[in-house]
Amino acid sequence: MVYSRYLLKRLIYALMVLFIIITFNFIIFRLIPGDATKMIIDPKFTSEAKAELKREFGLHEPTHVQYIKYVGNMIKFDLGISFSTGRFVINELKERLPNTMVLFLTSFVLTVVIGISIGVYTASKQGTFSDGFVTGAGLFTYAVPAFWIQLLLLMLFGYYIPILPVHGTISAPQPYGLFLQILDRVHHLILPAGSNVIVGFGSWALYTRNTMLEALDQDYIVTAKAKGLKENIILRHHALRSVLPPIITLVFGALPGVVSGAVITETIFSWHGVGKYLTDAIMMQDYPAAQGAFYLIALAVVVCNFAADIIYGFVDPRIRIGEGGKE
Amino acid sequence: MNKYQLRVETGVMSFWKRYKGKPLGMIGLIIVIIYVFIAIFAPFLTPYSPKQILLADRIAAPLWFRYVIPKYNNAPQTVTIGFDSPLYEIKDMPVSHIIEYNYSAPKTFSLTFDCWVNAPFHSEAGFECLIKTPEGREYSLWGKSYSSDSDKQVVRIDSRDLGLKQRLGLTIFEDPASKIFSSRGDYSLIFRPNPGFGDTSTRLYISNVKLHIPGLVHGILGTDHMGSDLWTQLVYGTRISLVIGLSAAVISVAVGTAIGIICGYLGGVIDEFIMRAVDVFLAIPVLPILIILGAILGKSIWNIVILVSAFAWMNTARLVRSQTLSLRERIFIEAAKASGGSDIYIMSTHILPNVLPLVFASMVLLIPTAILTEASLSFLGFGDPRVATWGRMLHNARGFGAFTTLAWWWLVPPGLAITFLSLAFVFIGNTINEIFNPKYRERL
Amino acid sequence: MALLEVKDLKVYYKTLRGCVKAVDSVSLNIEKGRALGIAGESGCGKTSMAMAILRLLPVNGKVYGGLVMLDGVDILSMDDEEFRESVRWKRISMISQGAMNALNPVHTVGEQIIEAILTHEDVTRSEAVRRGNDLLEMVGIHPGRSKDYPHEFSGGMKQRIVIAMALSCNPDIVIADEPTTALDVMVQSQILKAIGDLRNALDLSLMLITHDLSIIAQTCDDIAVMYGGKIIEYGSVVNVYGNPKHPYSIGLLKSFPNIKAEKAPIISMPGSPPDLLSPPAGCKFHPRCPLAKGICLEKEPELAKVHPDNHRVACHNTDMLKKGTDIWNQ
Amino acid sequence: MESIEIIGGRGTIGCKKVILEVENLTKHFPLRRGIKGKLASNSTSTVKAVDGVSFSIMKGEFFGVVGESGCGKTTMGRTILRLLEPTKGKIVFKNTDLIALNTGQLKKIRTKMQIIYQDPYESMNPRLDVYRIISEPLRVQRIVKNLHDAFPYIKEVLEDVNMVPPEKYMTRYPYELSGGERQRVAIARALVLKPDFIVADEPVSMLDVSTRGGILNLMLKLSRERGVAFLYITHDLATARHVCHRIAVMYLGKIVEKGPTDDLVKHPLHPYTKALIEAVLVPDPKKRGFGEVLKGEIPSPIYPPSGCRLHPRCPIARDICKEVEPKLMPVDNNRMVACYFA
Amino acid sequence: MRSKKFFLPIAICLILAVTYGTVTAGQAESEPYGPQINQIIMPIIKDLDAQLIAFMRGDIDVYPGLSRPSDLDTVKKNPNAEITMNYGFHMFYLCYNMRRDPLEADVFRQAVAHVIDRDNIIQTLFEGYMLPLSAFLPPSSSYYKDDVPSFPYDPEKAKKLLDEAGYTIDSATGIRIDPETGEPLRKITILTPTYEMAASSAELGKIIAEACQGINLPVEPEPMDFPVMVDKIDLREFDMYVLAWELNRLPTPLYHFFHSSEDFEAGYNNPGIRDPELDKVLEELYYAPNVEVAKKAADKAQVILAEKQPYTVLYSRPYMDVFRKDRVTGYVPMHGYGAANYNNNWTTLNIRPSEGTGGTIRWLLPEEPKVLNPCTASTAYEWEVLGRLYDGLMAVHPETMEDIPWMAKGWEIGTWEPEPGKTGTVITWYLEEGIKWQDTTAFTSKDIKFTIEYLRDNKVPNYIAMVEDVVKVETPNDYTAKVYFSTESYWHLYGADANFLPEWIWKDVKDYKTFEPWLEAHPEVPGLTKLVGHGPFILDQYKVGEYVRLKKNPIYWKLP
Repeated sequence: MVYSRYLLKRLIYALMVLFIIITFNFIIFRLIPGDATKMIIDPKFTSEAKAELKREFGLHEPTHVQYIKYVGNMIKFDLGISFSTGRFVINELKERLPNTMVLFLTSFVLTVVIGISIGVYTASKQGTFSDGFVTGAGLFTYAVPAFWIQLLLLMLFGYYIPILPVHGTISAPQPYGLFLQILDRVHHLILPAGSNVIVGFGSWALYTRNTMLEALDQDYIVTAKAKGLKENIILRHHALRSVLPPIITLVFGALPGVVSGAVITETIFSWHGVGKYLTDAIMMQDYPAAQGAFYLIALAVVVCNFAADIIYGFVDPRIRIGEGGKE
Repeated sequence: MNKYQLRVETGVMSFWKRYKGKPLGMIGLIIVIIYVFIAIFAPFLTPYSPKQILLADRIAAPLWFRYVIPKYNNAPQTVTIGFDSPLYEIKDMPVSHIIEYNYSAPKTFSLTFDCWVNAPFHSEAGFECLIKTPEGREYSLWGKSYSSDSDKQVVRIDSRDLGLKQRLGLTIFEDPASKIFSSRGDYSLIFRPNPGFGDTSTRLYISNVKLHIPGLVHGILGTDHMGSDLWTQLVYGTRISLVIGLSAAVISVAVGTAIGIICGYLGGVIDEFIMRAVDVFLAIPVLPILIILGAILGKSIWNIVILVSAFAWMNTARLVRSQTLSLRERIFIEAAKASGGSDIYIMSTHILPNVLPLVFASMVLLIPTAILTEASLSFLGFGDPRVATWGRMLHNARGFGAFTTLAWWWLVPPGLAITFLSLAFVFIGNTINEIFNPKYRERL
Repeated sequence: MALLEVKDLKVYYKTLRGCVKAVDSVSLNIEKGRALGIAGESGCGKTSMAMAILRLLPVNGKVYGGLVMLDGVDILSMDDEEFRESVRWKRISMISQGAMNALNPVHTVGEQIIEAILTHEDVTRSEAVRRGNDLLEMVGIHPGRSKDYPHEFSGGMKQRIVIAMALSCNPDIVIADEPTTALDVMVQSQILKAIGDLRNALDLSLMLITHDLSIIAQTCDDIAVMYGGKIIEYGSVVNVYGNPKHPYSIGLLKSFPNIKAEKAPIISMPGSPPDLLSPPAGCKFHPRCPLAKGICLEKEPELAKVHPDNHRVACHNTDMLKKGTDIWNQ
Repeated sequence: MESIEIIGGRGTIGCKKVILEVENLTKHFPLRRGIKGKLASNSTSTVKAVDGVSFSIMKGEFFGVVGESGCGKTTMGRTILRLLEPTKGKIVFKNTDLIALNTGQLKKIRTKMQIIYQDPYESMNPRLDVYRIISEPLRVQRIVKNLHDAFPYIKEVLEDVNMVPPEKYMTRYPYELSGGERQRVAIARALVLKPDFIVADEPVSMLDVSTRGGILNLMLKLSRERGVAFLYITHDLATARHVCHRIAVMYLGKIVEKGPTDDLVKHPLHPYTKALIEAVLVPDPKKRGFGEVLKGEIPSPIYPPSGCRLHPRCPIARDICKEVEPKLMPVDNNRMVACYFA
Repeated sequence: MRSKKFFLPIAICLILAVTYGTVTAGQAESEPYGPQINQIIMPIIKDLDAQLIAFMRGDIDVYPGLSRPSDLDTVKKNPNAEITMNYGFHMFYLCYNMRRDPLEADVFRQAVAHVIDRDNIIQTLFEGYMLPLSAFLPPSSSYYKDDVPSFPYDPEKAKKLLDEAGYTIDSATGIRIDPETGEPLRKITILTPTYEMAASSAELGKIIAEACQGINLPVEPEPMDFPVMVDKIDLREFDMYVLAWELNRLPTPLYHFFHSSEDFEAGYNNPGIRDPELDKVLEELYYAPNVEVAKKAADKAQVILAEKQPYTVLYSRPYMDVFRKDRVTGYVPMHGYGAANYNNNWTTLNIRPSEGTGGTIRWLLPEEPKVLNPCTASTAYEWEVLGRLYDGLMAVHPETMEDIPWMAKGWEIGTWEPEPGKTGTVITWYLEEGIKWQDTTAFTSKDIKFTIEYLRDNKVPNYIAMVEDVVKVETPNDYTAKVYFSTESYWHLYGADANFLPEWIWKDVKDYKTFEPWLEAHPEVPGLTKLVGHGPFILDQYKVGEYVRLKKNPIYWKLP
């Protein structure tokens, strides 16, 4: 089947990217001037202790052996041991991943859904106000530093009008009862996720509106209109449906950028997630930790991109059936 | 309307003619010119240097708050009073000086003077330094006895000094400055010899008397946590942002264009390879990788420029490549080939000029991206620590108490500066796109 | 009464550079079961007219006057919703220019036919599917392929599908706008033949818009030749082809080599079609017309009857044109 | 090569000079399949755009190649000019084997052979004015040193294509010209190097009907007056018949029939030619009726049918057609056809 | 008394603060019975602003280690805030690389010492809340000697010193001339952390450099990333640097910092001082058989050091711990550790709600504890949690700073002959009876033996320096443990008081480094993890990144 061949191709490609990222990860952390283990070597360690430590981190072997082992470890998700805590990086990441996922998914899904909805809506209601609104929102996303807006919102709702929590994912201690716990989480999510939505939805709205308007110029839309289809069916069934593939590509293409945003968001709102872990690790020069976090982030992006390819295939019959539209 | 009837004019003049008609483009241009002006004339726009500290109290509010916000109506500006005469010779009468203080209470003050005595051996020469409030309360700030001649001594009295607090009978968390300067009016600074200052030959000399009261309001934008002028930082930050934005955009667009044209035109394995590389680069989350590389390669401005460019060329390359691909299929390219034009001739004469408008627009649109990236890095604390940038201002604001002091005036200006500059470039870029590439609509 | 009557239709476009009078007082009739060909070069306003009838003009285009009567009802003044429900596709359907683009690439062709039926008729889905399949079969496409996507069909087949779609609600009139432009001669023949057959079978009225006089000659009963937003000659194909009265029609006919006749020189008319932003005064054809005289530069000629059989021509020089005069001899 | 064109039965049609001789010209495009595909490439997945085509063109002759889109005629035109590299075959132009030429030599010989494109809007760089467009070949070929020196050439050639006064047009940009004018500029550009041979690839199909005649007539005039040979590529048999001396009909990368125009049009031998002629509509309501056209559409050139490529559509096909490909065989002195039953 | 890693460069444990006794807190309640509360919730808030706002909003009751003096202004606005300030074992210093020219000259270092205006620095950078220092041990230490030779701020004196030593000013460059080479002095740099890492240290470096420039010394600050800086210090690639030590109440660091045997790459003797006289005094200190000898040696050492100035000691940072006095009471200010440090058992046991008993206290944890494994935990934040789960054999008196009996009701320090002719120390512990691990297993001398041998045999880095001299541990009965050291030193007393590990859990642990006891459920007792201590609190819940919840140990041996 064409689709499966397409998928196989994208899978091979995804693996290739992953492999490159692993290699890259390996290389850059060997570029560090000096000895990477310096940070954990306490001066009172004896030279045997130091050698032991190097052995522990596999740094005593020749580079190519290290590399092969490294690739193997990455595949096995053996991300090594953190310099600063001595714990397995993967365990530390596991503790943080759910938080990141919650924040990331909530804000991303909300951003995209709200953005696209507004885009579709304004495309159907062409006029000065909707034009201005969407263009303004798009410019806002593009030109305003997201972290600044987040700081302002934090200051406003955390400090001036302290109605929202300024840090963390849950209250300490967590309330009892599932419902209250969910409510508590939502309360903590409002600022970080909400601010992400505020700064992010505009570009989606603008892009959706633009592509929708372009799609509405297409002959098949004219045909659909001539067919006497209802306005909103044309909008959703024909226009939106046909601009979905590029939007989906874009949605997933935006992931790396969103991940970057997540790093900042987590820092600003002291969100106990992978992004914050990464920045902390780099600050502390905890290389295995930084490497692991980066690997996880890159892996997430690669996986999401692959997911995008799968979904893309579903929404664009040209891919699913053949005549590869993406080549 | 036939797509071919699209008027494509060449020449700077005709471009300018059409550009002039676009209000947003002109607004953008004017804003950029203002920024450039600020960047160039930074030293003339502010009397301070961005690294100068203790210009006022920490996190002082802008001066104009005095006229706008009632709370700051009487907030003190930095007051430094040096006394007229360089040297006082005091025999047995106190010397006093009137200080007019018409502000609300400051947080701190300091007083410095040099003093020395000429006193016979075993005398009990001594004096104290005090401040008398308009109400007549006296606060003794310093006192010392001499039993013989002394060398010149620099005395520095600071309201934050724990010893002073003790001397004034305050707890360590109480604040002498606000206690002493709690009312408005004429204060007196008194140097009072001990009763029985000694015999007639005893002389107390005091010079270089300087009272310094750091202001709670200062300058156009107030001060940061180190008492450094925020307006100055903002002005000098303009330089860095423009330099980073422009150079990163130019580098990455140049690289992207070259790669795009070569890939698009030559195609084949090189194209395949580079485009895969582009895909890989695009799949890498930029900020984390910049943080990592920045931490490894060092945090200089130029490293940041290079790193930002290293992760910003891909979109241009893709864009130019796809444009080149379609140009390559355009018949006029083949026509040039049919006339005997070489590849290099065609790339440089036919393809490059045709992608330039696109490239130019995307370069302008890349500038804000570069500025924002640098700001993000600096904000996270991964910027060049030696230069004042807007991102760093925000970093400091966040790290050093803008929130808890609710110092919004510290937080708002750098963000606005970034926003306006980015917007200006977006306006310009969009206008260029509108003129040159009306068909081309990128997601902003 | 004519099935479709267009009276003094004016369609103007507002552009940045000014107002384009794309259709300027055009009147025509289509009787039940007859086919009218609209001929003209690009930019003569023929497509705008069709779009105006279907009320599908782009945002910047607007009808500035005139009537479009369908069975005596003015469909231009109809409420949008009513027009959509009762006229579009149900009464007037369309075969649009470039069939490749008339089909939405993300839906199956069957779906696209069915949705038209379901919108306008109160039938069950399975009934609609059945009818869709019938239609496909009618245009020569195996019904089993209704689940395929447009890109899986060749150009000719897509055009057939578009035709099937146009017929899905049993319309009274089909407007076919350059239905074969992008197709090869062989396929063009096939498609035109199919249209012709269907028209006979279903007693359809057809408005066929094309620049190719051969197509009209082969498929239509009447012809209206448009130039610069106006009809300059109107009549039955036999009359017009046999005895063209307008210099432009004559030239146009002579620009088409006839492979099945003796070799005749191909003529070319000097100049190019008018820029409708600033059309020439008087007769719009006068700058290119070999017969142009004073009055042509000033007064726009009326579309006047020159033959009892409703053959009309808009030219000041009709009388100068005797049959066989070779005005385009170069 | 001062030769006499020998056709089919080795008879002569005259003592004209052969300017171009194409022999067994083949152009296959590999399918784009990415790096991996290239590594594992097998020969079957190629687009056989041109598959063994032979003909020759005389000095001053108007040679037509007719076929539906996808038959390979455009590719052939470009391959002859070596704008595309032929897969195999021989192209002899004015005694020179084009295939053997290196880049420099090729560049030189390009002065003698030019091309006119279908789309006058596309064939000119929109950022250049007429003067620059026409002067480009002169500059590329170093016939003139700078733009200024090109003036007399351009003036002359614009006059040649009836764009008078030339000065009025020189400073215009393509978008300021009408379709017909643009095509004239394109012809001027082709002519400025005074070539002996021009490939005209559907030069009028994009033009308004009313201006087509002018362009065709202009080309005819040039070929008559200057002895420029034209390879006229078209899908429109009607115009081909009007201008060409001889016509070759192509189907799926092969020439199926070849012969003097009138002969071929009046008495087509190959079923495909017949159908093609039948399919041409005539602008005459009195002669109505669509002739017997072939069923279906042209198959994909990636997987052409076995045997005679027409057999799945051919009304007279028999078993042999499915298996053995008919050769292009001479029928009489001037005509050749590739059909067993012609 | 648990002395963990015995001293940490300050930035590794980040900005933990500890204390001194000018106290305003509620009166010391030395009744050592507790705990008085049911649970401690420790919200983990890393962001300084968020910490402050959490306190101001009332989300936390105990706010230990206010780290920005500027936040005091805000805290003072809260009428319910009670601030305690205690100077601790913190010591900020400027270090000279005495291996390098011209820093090897005593007069050079003394001149630099003279230009540093400590008071000014403290006031401008620290709002006046630091303690200017000139001695080599922090003032909270009972070994602190304040009357050492000092080099007060006096630039004129500095100039004079240099002039006299031949460092004349080069007229062309305005830089002083090295008397040995006759050339102007080379550029000398002060390494500092970056502004991001420690703004005040960076600023301090700048101020010192400017002061040096004022006496024509070509000194410049060089801010750099902390790890790079540590690297350079380890490799001795520096001229000067500023950094802080977080010490403890023992004087032994003097030996490590300044004994010539510690002058190797990455050794603790960063200035590279090699002074035979000093070495001798330090050895006396390090191997002192008793407190008296130690005290004398420490005094001598501090005098010598003050003269030699391998460091210029600048100031000591106080611990400002803030409590909500309307919510909690019973906290005990303490020398050296402040009122809220985990080392302060008295607060841990006595702190209670203002009204009634029991209840919950919310206690800020300013960093992630990350590793709750007593063998590998290294940061103070980890010990903020762990310290409350474990208990010591000895305790420190909150006022006198003396060792007092705790889980050990008494001890003896004796000597033995590990081999003929050598003297070693023997510490004999006499344990209280009836102490139980939190899982109700009895705490016996076996646990002591196991722990000490476990730490020694596994070379656990955090403890190895303390236990490497242990030859054997004898347990004559369940409540007596004799620890034999191969060397003689009074300080072994502290070495033998480690954090004891329950033998039955730890004996099966293969790799102590990867063991995560707080994540594994206790096999027998529900609600308990394998992190079993004998301290007043039990680890109840650790929500990574959010909070730690400790609950009262119902079988704590000191329950009221």
